[in-house]
Amino acid sequence: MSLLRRVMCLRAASNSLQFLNSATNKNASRCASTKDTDAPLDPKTALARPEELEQHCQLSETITVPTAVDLSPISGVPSAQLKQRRARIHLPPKHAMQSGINNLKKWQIEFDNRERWENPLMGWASTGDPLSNLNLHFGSKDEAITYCERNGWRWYIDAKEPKPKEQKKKSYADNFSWNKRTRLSTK
Amino acid sequence: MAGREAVKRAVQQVRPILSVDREEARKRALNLYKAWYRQIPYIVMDYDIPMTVEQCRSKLREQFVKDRHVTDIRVIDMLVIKGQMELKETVEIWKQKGHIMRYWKESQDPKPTDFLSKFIQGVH
Amino acid sequence: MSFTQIARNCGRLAATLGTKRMASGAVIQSQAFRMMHRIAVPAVANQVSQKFALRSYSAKRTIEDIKFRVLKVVSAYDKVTADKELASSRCRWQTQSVRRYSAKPPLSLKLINERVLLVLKLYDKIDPSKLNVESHFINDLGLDSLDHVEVIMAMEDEFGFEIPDSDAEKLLKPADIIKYVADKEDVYE
Amino acid sequence: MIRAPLVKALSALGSPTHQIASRAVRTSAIVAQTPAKAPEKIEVFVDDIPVKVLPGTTVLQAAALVGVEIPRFCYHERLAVAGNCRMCLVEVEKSPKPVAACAMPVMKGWRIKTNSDLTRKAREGVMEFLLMNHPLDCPICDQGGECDLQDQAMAFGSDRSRFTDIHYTGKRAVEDKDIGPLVKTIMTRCIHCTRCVRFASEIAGVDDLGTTGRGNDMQIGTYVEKLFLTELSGNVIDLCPVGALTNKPYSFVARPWEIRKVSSIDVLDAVGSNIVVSTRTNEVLRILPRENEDVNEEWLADKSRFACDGLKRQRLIAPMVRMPNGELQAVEWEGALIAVAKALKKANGQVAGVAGQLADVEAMVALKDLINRLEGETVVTEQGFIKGSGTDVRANYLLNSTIAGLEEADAVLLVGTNPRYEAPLVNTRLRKAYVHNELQIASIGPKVDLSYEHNNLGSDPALIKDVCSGSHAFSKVLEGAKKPAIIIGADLLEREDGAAIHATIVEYCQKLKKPEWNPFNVLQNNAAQVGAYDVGYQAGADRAIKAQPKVLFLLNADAGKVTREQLPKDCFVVYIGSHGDNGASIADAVLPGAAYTEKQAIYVNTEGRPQQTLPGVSPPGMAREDWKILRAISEVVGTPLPYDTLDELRSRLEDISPHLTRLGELEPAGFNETGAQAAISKSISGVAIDVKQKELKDYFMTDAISRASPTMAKCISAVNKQQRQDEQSKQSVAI
Repeated sequence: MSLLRRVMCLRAASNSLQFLNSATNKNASRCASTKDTDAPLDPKTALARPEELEQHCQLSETITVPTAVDLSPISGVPSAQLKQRRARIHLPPKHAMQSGINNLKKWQIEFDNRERWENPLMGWASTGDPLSNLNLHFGSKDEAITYCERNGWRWYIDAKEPKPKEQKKKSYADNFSWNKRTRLSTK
Repeated sequence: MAGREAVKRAVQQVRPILSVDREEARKRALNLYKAWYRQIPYIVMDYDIPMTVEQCRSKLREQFVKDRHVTDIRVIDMLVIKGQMELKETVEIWKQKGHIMRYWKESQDPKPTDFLSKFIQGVH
Repeated sequence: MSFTQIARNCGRLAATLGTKRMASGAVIQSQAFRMMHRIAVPAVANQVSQKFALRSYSAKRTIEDIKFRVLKVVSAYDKVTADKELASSRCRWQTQSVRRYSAKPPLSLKLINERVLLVLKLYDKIDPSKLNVESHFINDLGLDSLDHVEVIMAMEDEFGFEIPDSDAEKLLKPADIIKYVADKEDVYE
Repeated sequence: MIRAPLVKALSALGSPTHQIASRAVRTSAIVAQTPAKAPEKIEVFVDDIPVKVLPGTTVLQAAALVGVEIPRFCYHERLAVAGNCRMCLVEVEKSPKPVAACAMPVMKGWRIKTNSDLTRKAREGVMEFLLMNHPLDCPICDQGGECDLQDQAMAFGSDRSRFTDIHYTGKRAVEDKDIGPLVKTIMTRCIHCTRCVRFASEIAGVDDLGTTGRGNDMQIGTYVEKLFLTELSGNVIDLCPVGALTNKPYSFVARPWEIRKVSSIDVLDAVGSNIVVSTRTNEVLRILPRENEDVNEEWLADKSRFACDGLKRQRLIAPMVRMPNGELQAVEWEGALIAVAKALKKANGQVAGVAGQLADVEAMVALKDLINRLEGETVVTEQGFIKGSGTDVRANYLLNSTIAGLEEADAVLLVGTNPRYEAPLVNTRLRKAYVHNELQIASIGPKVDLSYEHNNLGSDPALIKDVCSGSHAFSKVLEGAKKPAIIIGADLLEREDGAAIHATIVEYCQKLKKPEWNPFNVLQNNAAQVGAYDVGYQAGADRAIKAQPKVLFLLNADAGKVTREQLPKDCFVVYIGSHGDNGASIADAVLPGAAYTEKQAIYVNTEGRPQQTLPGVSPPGMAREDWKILRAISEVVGTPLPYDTLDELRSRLEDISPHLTRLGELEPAGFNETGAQAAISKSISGVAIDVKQKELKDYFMTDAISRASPTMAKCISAVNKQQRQDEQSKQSVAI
């Protein structure tokens, strides 16, 4: 019985081989393994009936789809939110109290702040806004924009591209230079 | 060259989820609609909800028409998969009456849409 | 053939049997029991079983005796004679308006046509004035694909058999439906 | 050694010849320093990554170019290099000992190792010494969670302490200093990085903080019992890398991981400095500066930082209507809107609007649209400006040399303004130019301490005419300067002869104009002014009073310029604003609006840069955004405004003037169209020029929010107490 299966598997392999050299990109990529008999049986295709095999072949190939994708029906965000609100794409500002700058490189997406109130029982913050804790990080501004476009969010950019800061001339010698008006010693 | 570039960028090669082209996706959607349509009388009976079969059918149609504009094959597949999951939960009676009744949102008072009432209630 | 009528038949039958033979009460019991079990089964089945009930049972039987009875039962039961006998008794049942479900009502092209158009007229989204056999569901009657699926489901309910989706897509006009049903039910004239 | 006193001596003598001579000496010193042509770059290897830098770049800057961030405590890019914390020691090949990266300029061919064993050993050693004398205060220290010492100890310190209590003397302890109601000092935690000392002397220009004692007895403080009182004192809180200097009103309020941070804009002065509002469950806890190179660099004025607890007091939370018996009664929104609508219907056209200091551009546009729909015309700002069509040309009321531009000015004339208290962050720019750019500053007006040397020409208005005619000594300086600037105070232009002063200075500035440099500047002192002029508001509340309207809208107008007596008896005053202050007290209908931390609104700062505040919290009680109130009134009156959402209102703003919606970008106002005003009398009256804010105690309370802030009240009482102590000490010295 397994011999029969194997034959069919080979036959499927051979006919998709035919496709391979045909120019159409529909079945261009191959789905069954090309190596002959001694290759280990792929459980998925070994027992599959021909039409299942056909389905499996098609699923492993690619289909052409427009790049602009709108995921709003399945993204789970309530549609009422999408119409009024606007996503803010920005770079986090440097924290004034610290000198570290490592967390400032990622672009972030946030929505406008909505009302929060104190939960009377425990004093925790409760809010009616499902997107209140949403904070997504992206490597670049364009990735953030495509993410918003895909999810059907209206967005605006709120930060300039981070240009390298021009270096100020810092020198210890300036503390003792002649023409500085700050040489008045701190008495 | 720019034209071909623009066309190439406008289209992308992606792995399909279930169906390979629009026809197949359409078939799956209609199949799902048929499955729900057939299940509705039993839903009304099993969950004993205060809705007639006609109301359920119109709600079913409303849910399907809501996403009528979707054209992306993979999004249609995802919607069909989600619909199938809902159907399974309904058929297996993993849901309670409340879940079924939530489709009608009877207990939520509708949010105002005109400016003045939104202003007075302080709603966004 | 509502339940009440079946119940009344069994009642009458039990009364006639009761007087004759108490000894084989167990048999009648099992008979009655079988009867009760078959209550949901349409009337034609209990009509045949009534004949069995009248036969007498001797203490010991010979092979020939058994062979004779079996052949008798088989001959009584072969299809051709059963149909003829059924047809002959048909007119008698008509008056009792008892239908037997085991076979579908006879169909003819004209009947299918009527029933299809009747179902389509009953469908609220179709305006009857524009409906005719050749009107296209989507283009002429302005139905959308969901309505079309509902129409096909109505046809399935009407004719009692499942129309697979692959075929359902092609039935875009009442004429197609009629042809499809006809092919399915092998009705040609 | 001789040259320094020579320069000081020459400039001290008043006569012009000495002035010019001292300038000559100074300029030659500068020229010798900066080489003529651009020098070729030096190649340096940081962790074996080659990078080309200008000569004079420090090791730390070179590493930053490569993307390596060397840890540091005392180094700060906007302060002078101290180099005393030694945390930035890095190994350089073939050098016997590690090099302080922040101070050491790179040499050709150096191979800098920022992650070698020697570097790590050095950092561990420095951390150990710092932590040895650092108290275990983290659980009770406010800086916990945002403390550089904590983070760098985790990253670079060793995992065990070798500190043992010799003779049980325990860790060093230092008694705390009281330097005022704003900054809480726990000097035991100090690691002597001297950032606060350098900030006070270089940026704030107040030499109050210093170090006393040597070695283990070193202490930062004012040495004498003195409060550290300046308008920029709050910035030392941010600068301090440890919890030695912390925010006193914010002490023990929240931990950094509890608060949500929202980027917004400050509206308590005209600079529009970028801020971060820290909030927790609908309450504003503190305000921190946000770095913006063109506006407030990294600093924030004290009023903007500490006045946020005024947002919790005296707030209007319910609409109120004045009952016949004269007492304001809280009502529902419908009742209030109907009352206003009735009054508007009765007014048939005699409607006026006054926009105050904190009004945002959206609300002002909505108010103007509403009033124009009701056939009203007078829409004015509370603050006056020169008579005539002064506000038609944008260059007439802007700081045209831009805030960042003032840093490069080399001669400035201040006319009737005290930038130190009206716009502290413009003053830091002038001080920066004074220190690095040899800026010469003269002022016409009262004698005021500006934290840098400037010669006060006097407060006689005739001086303006002398300088502008070129006959005054300082005119020579102005005409000789590469980037001269004349800054006029907005209050000065409210005088009757404001137009004359404005015209003479504008005309003089035409002469001083350089291709890329516009010397004419007006320094506004509130956030709404430039925005109001941009959308077409007239100036001066007296116009509204002259119009004798039946209905008067006060939009955040709390300066008290409009009083009940001046208005007609049957006038119905509607106040829209966030605080119960002067405006609300005279109003017939009070409609609670939102403060700047509760709405998404556009404010245009004094240099003409539109910026947007973002809501951190929601308006309290039944308060709503101001423009929504006006939109609701318009609907109840029957002429609904065409916009329902903020986006539609913003597109309306775009129609009025496109620069308003290009947030953050500065739209330079063309200068040449100012031209001569039509036949304005050039006669300047003899009234002496005066400035409203002369001392620190005038700085703290200038608008509704800061007047309601308990911290500002504490500041004023602290300043008064300090003044009394100074007088007593002077008298005791005199006796």
